[in-house]
Amino acid sequence: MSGKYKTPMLDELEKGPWPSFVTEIKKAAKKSPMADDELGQLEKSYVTKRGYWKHGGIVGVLGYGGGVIGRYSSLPEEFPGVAHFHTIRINQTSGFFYTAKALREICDIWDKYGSGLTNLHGSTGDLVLLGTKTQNLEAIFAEYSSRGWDLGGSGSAMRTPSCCVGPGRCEWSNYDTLDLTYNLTQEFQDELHRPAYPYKFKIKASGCACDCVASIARADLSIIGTWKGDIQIDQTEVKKYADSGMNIKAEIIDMCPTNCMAYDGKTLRIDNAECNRCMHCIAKMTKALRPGKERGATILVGSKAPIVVGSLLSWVIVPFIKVEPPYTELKNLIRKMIEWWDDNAKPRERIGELIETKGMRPFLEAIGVPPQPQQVKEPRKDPFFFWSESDFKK
Amino acid sequence: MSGKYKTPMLDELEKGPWPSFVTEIKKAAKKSPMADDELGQLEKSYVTKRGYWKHGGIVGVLGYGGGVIGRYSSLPEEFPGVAHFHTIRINQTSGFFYTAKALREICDIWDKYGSGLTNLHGSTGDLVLLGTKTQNLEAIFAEYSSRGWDLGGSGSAMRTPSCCVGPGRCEWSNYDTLDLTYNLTQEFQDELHRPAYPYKFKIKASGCACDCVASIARADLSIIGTWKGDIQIDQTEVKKYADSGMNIKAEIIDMCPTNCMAYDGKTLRIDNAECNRCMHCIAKMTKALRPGKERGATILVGSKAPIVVGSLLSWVIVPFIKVEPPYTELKNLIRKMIEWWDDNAKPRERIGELIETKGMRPFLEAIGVPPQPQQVKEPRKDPFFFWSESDFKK
Amino acid sequence: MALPQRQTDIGPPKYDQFLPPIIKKNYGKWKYHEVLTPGTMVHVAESGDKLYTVRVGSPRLLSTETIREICDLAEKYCDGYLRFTTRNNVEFLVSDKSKMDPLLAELKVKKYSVGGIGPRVSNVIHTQGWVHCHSACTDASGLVKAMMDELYDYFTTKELPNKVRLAVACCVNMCGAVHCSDIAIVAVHRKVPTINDEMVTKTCEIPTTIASCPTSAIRPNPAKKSVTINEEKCMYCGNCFTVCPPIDIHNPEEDGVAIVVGGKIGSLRTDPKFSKLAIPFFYNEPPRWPKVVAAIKNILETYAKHAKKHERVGEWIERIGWERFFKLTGIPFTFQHIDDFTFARDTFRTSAAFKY
Amino acid sequence: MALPQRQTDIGPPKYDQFLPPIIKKNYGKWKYHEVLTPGTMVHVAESGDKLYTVRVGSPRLLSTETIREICDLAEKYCDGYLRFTTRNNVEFLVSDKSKMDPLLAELKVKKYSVGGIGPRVSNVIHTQGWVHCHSACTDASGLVKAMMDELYDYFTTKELPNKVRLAVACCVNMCGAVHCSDIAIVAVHRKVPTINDEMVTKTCEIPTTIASCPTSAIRPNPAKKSVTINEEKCMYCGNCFTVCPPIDIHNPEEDGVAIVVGGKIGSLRTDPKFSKLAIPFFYNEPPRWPKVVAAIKNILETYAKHAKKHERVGEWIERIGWERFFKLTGIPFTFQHIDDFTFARDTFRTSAAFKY
Ligand code: SRM
Ligand code: SRM
Ligand code: SRM
Ligand code: SRM
Ligand code: SF4
Ligand code: SF4
Ligand code: SF4
Ligand code: SF4
Ligand code: SF4
Ligand code: SF4
Ligand code: SF4
Ligand code: SF4
Repeated sequence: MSGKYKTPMLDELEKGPWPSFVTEIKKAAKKSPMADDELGQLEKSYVTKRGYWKHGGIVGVLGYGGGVIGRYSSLPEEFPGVAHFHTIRINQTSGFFYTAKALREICDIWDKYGSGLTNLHGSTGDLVLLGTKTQNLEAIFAEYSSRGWDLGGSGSAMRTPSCCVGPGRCEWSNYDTLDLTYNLTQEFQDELHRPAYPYKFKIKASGCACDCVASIARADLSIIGTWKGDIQIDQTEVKKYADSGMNIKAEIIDMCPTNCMAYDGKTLRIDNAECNRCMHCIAKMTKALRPGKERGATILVGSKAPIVVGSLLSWVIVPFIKVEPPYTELKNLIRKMIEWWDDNAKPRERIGELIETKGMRPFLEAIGVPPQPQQVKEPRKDPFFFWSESDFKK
Repeated sequence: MSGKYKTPMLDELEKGPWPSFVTEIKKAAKKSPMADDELGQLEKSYVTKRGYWKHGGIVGVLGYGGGVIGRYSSLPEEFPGVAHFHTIRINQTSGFFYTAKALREICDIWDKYGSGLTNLHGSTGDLVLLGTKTQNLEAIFAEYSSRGWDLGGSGSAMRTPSCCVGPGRCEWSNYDTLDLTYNLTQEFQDELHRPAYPYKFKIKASGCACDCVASIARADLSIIGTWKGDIQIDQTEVKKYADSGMNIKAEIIDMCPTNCMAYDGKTLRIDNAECNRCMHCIAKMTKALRPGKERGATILVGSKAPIVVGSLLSWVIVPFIKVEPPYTELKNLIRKMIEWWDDNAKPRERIGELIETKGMRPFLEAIGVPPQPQQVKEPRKDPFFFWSESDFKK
Repeated sequence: MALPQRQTDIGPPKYDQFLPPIIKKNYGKWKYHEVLTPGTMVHVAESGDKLYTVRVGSPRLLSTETIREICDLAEKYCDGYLRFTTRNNVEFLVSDKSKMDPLLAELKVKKYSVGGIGPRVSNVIHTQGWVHCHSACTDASGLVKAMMDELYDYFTTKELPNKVRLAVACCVNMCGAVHCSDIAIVAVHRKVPTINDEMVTKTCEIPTTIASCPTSAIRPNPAKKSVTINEEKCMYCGNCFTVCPPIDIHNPEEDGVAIVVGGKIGSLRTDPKFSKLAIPFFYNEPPRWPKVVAAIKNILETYAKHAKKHERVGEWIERIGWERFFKLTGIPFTFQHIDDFTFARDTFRTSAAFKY
Repeated sequence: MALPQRQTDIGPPKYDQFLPPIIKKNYGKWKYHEVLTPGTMVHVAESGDKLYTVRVGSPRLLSTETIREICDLAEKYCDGYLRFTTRNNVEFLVSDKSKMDPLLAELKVKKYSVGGIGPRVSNVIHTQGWVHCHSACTDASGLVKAMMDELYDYFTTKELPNKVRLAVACCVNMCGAVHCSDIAIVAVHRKVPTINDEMVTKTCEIPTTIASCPTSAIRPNPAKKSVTINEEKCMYCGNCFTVCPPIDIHNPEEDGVAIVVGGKIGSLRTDPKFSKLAIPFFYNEPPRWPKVVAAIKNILETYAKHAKKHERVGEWIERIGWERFFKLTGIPFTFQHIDDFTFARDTFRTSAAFKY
């Protein structure tokens, strides 16, 4: 069943210490002719330096509009096992926590219907099952959903929200990233499964400014934990860092972006009013420093990849918001954002692009957030600005 | 002759210690009914909060296309003295040096034909004569030109080049700003007087990075002096600064943008390879530090006011060029720049705007300057870049 | 009276004939300078020669009578040699040290404003305003006079962390260097232009007029052989007015001025910077614009109080952050502050780190 | 065999059922952590409880067989609890300290790559490439494997000034976070797409296709009921291909990869940054892209040699200046480095201060 192909090119990629994806495909190929043909086609790509996949057609499961990426080989005669080779996106768990039992179950079903190849995980966060045939889709869905697993998003829809490990294992999480992400995923089930938006909409949640889920770079809505109030200092631990050889001046004081720290060799002081909560000092002196006590998050909007007028990073919209169950305020805010976007965007226009086109003001007005200096790096440079009738009434 | 108008509003502006332009107009009004009507019309503007000038018509002197700004009152019956109120732009001297004799001569002629009001100087640099009638223009030109004074630029033409005081009185001038400016003004006489460009073109020359003529912000071509080689240090003078109470660490070392300076309380050291020649240390310790010995200039292109897509600052094109009489290399370079602009620009498109539209590459190729990292703050962020056939040949 | 024979394309007289002998001798050979008082400095040449400069404030708009007065002084104390600065001040070039005190004494008697050298306010760059320009929506000279009266001590005596460059632009054409000034005023419109259709038909080229609008707010109005303006899109730049005067952008009731801050020109320490919007609007209140003047003084003094030595206004603001600038000055932040034009993308904050 | 009853809109299983008891107990109550070795760390709770983590590199593309192997290990040492990281590594969550050494020993025997924690290289974010995507113009997995073999020590042992985040994007859609990575590869086209007119007519919506082009390079070709592309304007973004596949952007001979550097995500010390172009092009050289790998190693090691402790790649470059980056790395500067698109205006240098 396996080993149909000689793969001298790919074999080169089994050498060396880093785990080899080629070995993985070969492992799967032992059981699955689909995986074996994937191997063969990939070897051909390595020789000719081009891919052999056709544009995805629309395939899916009944009642859903997304969650499956249709994929067909352009060489179906040569590689019949990948004539269809669709991927299934399954919602990962919040924080990518699993038990061996759960993962085994996932594998069992997948071996039954698919290539035996997976991505743990996809870039958006989904658990990606790589390569199956159209006729298997309904069965796969029935098997997974009956065991509590649902499909992720694709197309012009809400995409699977994703988060950092947060309170599960991190001392800096300013809100419950796992719970919020679970809640939002549940909240937007319909929008996730039935594409009805102008384009994709992604949510990512990080517990602090380290942003371990890269939300600021690749989520239409980035939720980044932060605090109010003074950074908590344990001076004894500060001393221990100094004793253990840390150059507190060079590594901490001089690297503080706001220059709001001072250290006289004994006591570390922070002018908290000037701190911008960048996390540097806390991250590098984790035993000595902890975030302030009033916890919440900053809401940022708009990041995306460069197609087609350059990448965007997310923009600060709400400097500080409390993030506590049942997350009503945040959910309402998100719904208002999406509504405005949905009402105004052209097809394939992300929310960040729309804000750029329309201007920040209509967006802020639509979602009921006032203008604040925290939303900008600096005020405008040119003297060309709009006035509304409402600005004249006073 | 004067005092036709009551000017209660403007009279308010004769109070206070700063010299009053109202007093100046009144002084002129004593001799000139034109100036008096200017005063009357201006008082009216102060009452009604609007100007009363019409769009300039085209007026000028024979054989020239510029140098005079036509100006007509929109209330010629009410203020007949300013029915015509054109300004004459006269080329200032390099560095704005004058003798009393020369200035008196200028005044005498102006009293004869104009309002007796001037601007010393216009924002581009010209000596501006404020307010005369169409029928006087030829006479004015004959009088001035016969005494060695020529008109400045206006319209879509080369504008009067301007420069800082430079070697005339400044210890930091890296080339002869006065002589270069004089030379360039002579070189471009035809282009200055007969508008044939797509739009205005301004040249400003500063002797160092202090940029005392603001060239980087308001000249299509900014010539800013700089050097190669080590900053010259006089350690005795360094010590004197320290002794006289200068906090060398706070004021100099810590403010050096490249962090390339060190001071141990005795000796000041500069890692010249890392110095970006910003001028801070030299400017603040003028007795102790002097520019390096190989002198020249950086050529920057493109600055302008915000109309209509935002202001531009000039961009580095040639990081270092020698600037020595007869300035052949520089003149050729400028001619090539203007030629490319002239060939490619739409009407009312400044050279900076054209570079933005066409991209930096065609401009650099046209003027024969290679790409260099000094031309950018940072390389491009997006992955969308052009390739020419010539890039493939290798 | 016969006119003299005109000459063409002769350019300006060569500068060297206006240089005092001490400059000719030490041309390009200056060694250092020292600021002696806020209005005087000395430049010392390698030869040891010393050139004294006395700087005097000027309204820029000068009558020939005043120029002659200045010439008298120059002849009396400087062998007739003087110059103007790039910010329109007058500089007496004194070669003979013994003439300094008498010159200063006479300047004092004649109420000249001596100052502007070193870390302080110098003259205000400004342009025509209602005095001469059809485009003006405020008066530049009046604003300057009102400001400088109020900030007078910062010209003549008081020291600041560094130079503070002030400017006034009487319309968004910005003929001064407002766009890169420490603190500056720019006059702005706030209402869509009104259109005199008949005159548009007669005097304007319709396609050029339409093309002049940066936001594509202008559309043809074929019925009237004129144009119409989409109110939603117009941001009152006045470019249409420049190319087609019957599209009148002026509105005396709603025109006024904005204040911008934080620009700089020199490359010292930090790169040259554009000025950014601090206060989007004040009504024109001639003759002395008291609210504008008070606002500028507030910004200047907040800077003076908080900046480090040698920090320019923009450097200070960038160090503390714009959010802190608004807090310290008490200036409210409005929708107008948020860019929605060319630079919008770069000005939105893309970081979780900011001050409250 | 009858299928079980499908359910819809249930979302993912709730996370709490996958959390080990120690996490449930100390949820949100972690006090600090310590990195023990490059692949292990301990998180200490306020209660004093300790959770040990062992991180293992993964190719991300995993067979079910390997997943089952990992599950075996998790059951043996972690009561079955494990997680994946946002960079696709596997993390064994060990509650019982005594199980650490045996786990590490077995991982060693089984040739797992333990590492990636702390200031070093972690897993490379990448996406499908030739393995699965129609849009790919390189293979992501192969590049990652070749890179990580070469940089292996930086994952398992060697320390760097700070974390170095690597990524590979197999086309400009950039499904990873390439645009904000310390060092990343992005696959690029360099030739104008070829048009299969017949198929365009059949399968594409012409107006959408024309509108898809960001540079307006696409014009209608009414004769053929298709479109044409203006070669001068096309910058090979492939967006037309995405909306209309018969416009084929692929060109195996001239496709390849670029290297971008200096991006970051976190707000620590400096704002998040986009990556910028370091090397505009390498030909695809499967299976191991030796030139690309060497170039990345050069950049990484130049950084390691020159950066200060805690400085990210982008922070180091901004401190020394891009002109110095090009000098230190020996990378030639080309026309491609100069932006001529969206951000051009912001990237041109507007200062007289720069290094030679
Ligand atoms: C599977 C996945 C890559 C992976 O290997 O992990 C992926 C795969 C594709 N992406 Fe993506 N994107 C994936 C995460 C991303 C991300 C990262 C993220 O979500 O955090 C981005 C950047 C962030 C963003 O959204 O901008 C991303 C930006 C794009 C874009 C550019 C969108 C844009 O507005 O700039 C496209 C092009 C498009 O939508 O037409 C795209 C399109 C695609 C398509 C559907 C190809 C296409 O042109 O239609 C790819 C299908 C590949 C295949 O055959 O399997 N993919 N895509 C990721 C989704 C897995 C998952 O659900 O977990
Ligand atoms: C007289 C002067 C102001 C002054 O009081 O000093 C002036 C006055 C006018 N400028 Fe200016 N500009 C003057 C220096 C400038 C400068 C500063 C400079 O040259 O260093 C600038 C900014 C730099 C630049 O060139 O961008 C400047 C940018 C403009 C603009 C905007 C051009 C642009 O591309 O953004 C206009 C609008 C236009 O050209 O249509 C403009 C237009 C005008 C017009 C001709 C009005 C118009 O719309 O046609 C003004 C005539 C005023 C009058 O009635 O006397 N003026 N103008 C300055 C020339 C005097 C001289 O020759 O020395
Ligand atoms: C006379 C003048 C040149 C001229 O050709 O007319 C001049 C003359 C000097 N400048 Fe200047 N600058 C003159 C306009 C400028 C301008 C242009 C402008 O304001 O439009 C600038 C750029 C301002 C900016 O960056 O926004 C300028 C930025 C400087 C600086 C940089 C200050 C800084 O630290 O940012 C220095 C160095 C210093 O002050 O330490 C400087 C230093 C000097 C020195 C000390 C140079 C010297 O050794 O002779 C001169 C006397 C300083 C003084 O006035 O405090 N000069 N200087 C100009 C006087 C204008 C006035 O009447 O006030
Ligand atoms: C496990 C993981 C979160 C997750 O939910 O999976 C995680 C976990 C931790 N991160 Fe992270 N980060 C994780 C992805 C990220 C990302 C996202 C990414 O790389 O795509 C970032 C943003 C990177 C960037 O800025 O470009 C990230 C930027 C940080 C930083 C900031 C580093 C800096 O100084 O710039 C810290 C603080 C530090 O290292 O001192 C940090 C610190 C930490 C700590 C120490 C937090 C804690 O106390 O538990 C965790 C272990 C550190 C380590 O691995 O060295 N984590 N961390 C992710 C591990 C990925 C991996 O397998 O390597
Ligand atoms: S983003 Fe912050 S809270 Fe989340 S895992 Fe990273 S360091 Fe911890
Ligand atoms: S969090 Fe950042 S800004 Fe605040 S004190 Fe620490 S290093 Fe400074
Ligand atoms: S620009 Fe430099 S050389 Fe010219 S006057 Fe100013 S400080 Fe002197
Ligand atoms: S000129 Fe500027 S960069 Fe150079 S040593 Fe002096 S302060 Fe530093
Ligand atoms: S800024 Fe405007 S109003 Fe003032 S002189 Fe220039 S064009 Fe005229
Ligand atoms: S004022 Fe400016 S934005 Fe408004 S219509 Fe005229 S050109 Fe357009
Ligand atoms: S980056 Fe491009 S080639 Fe790679 S998975 Fe995404 S869309 Fe496909
Ligand atoms: S590749 Fe991009 S730039 Fe070229 S024609 Fe297609 S859409 Fe336009």
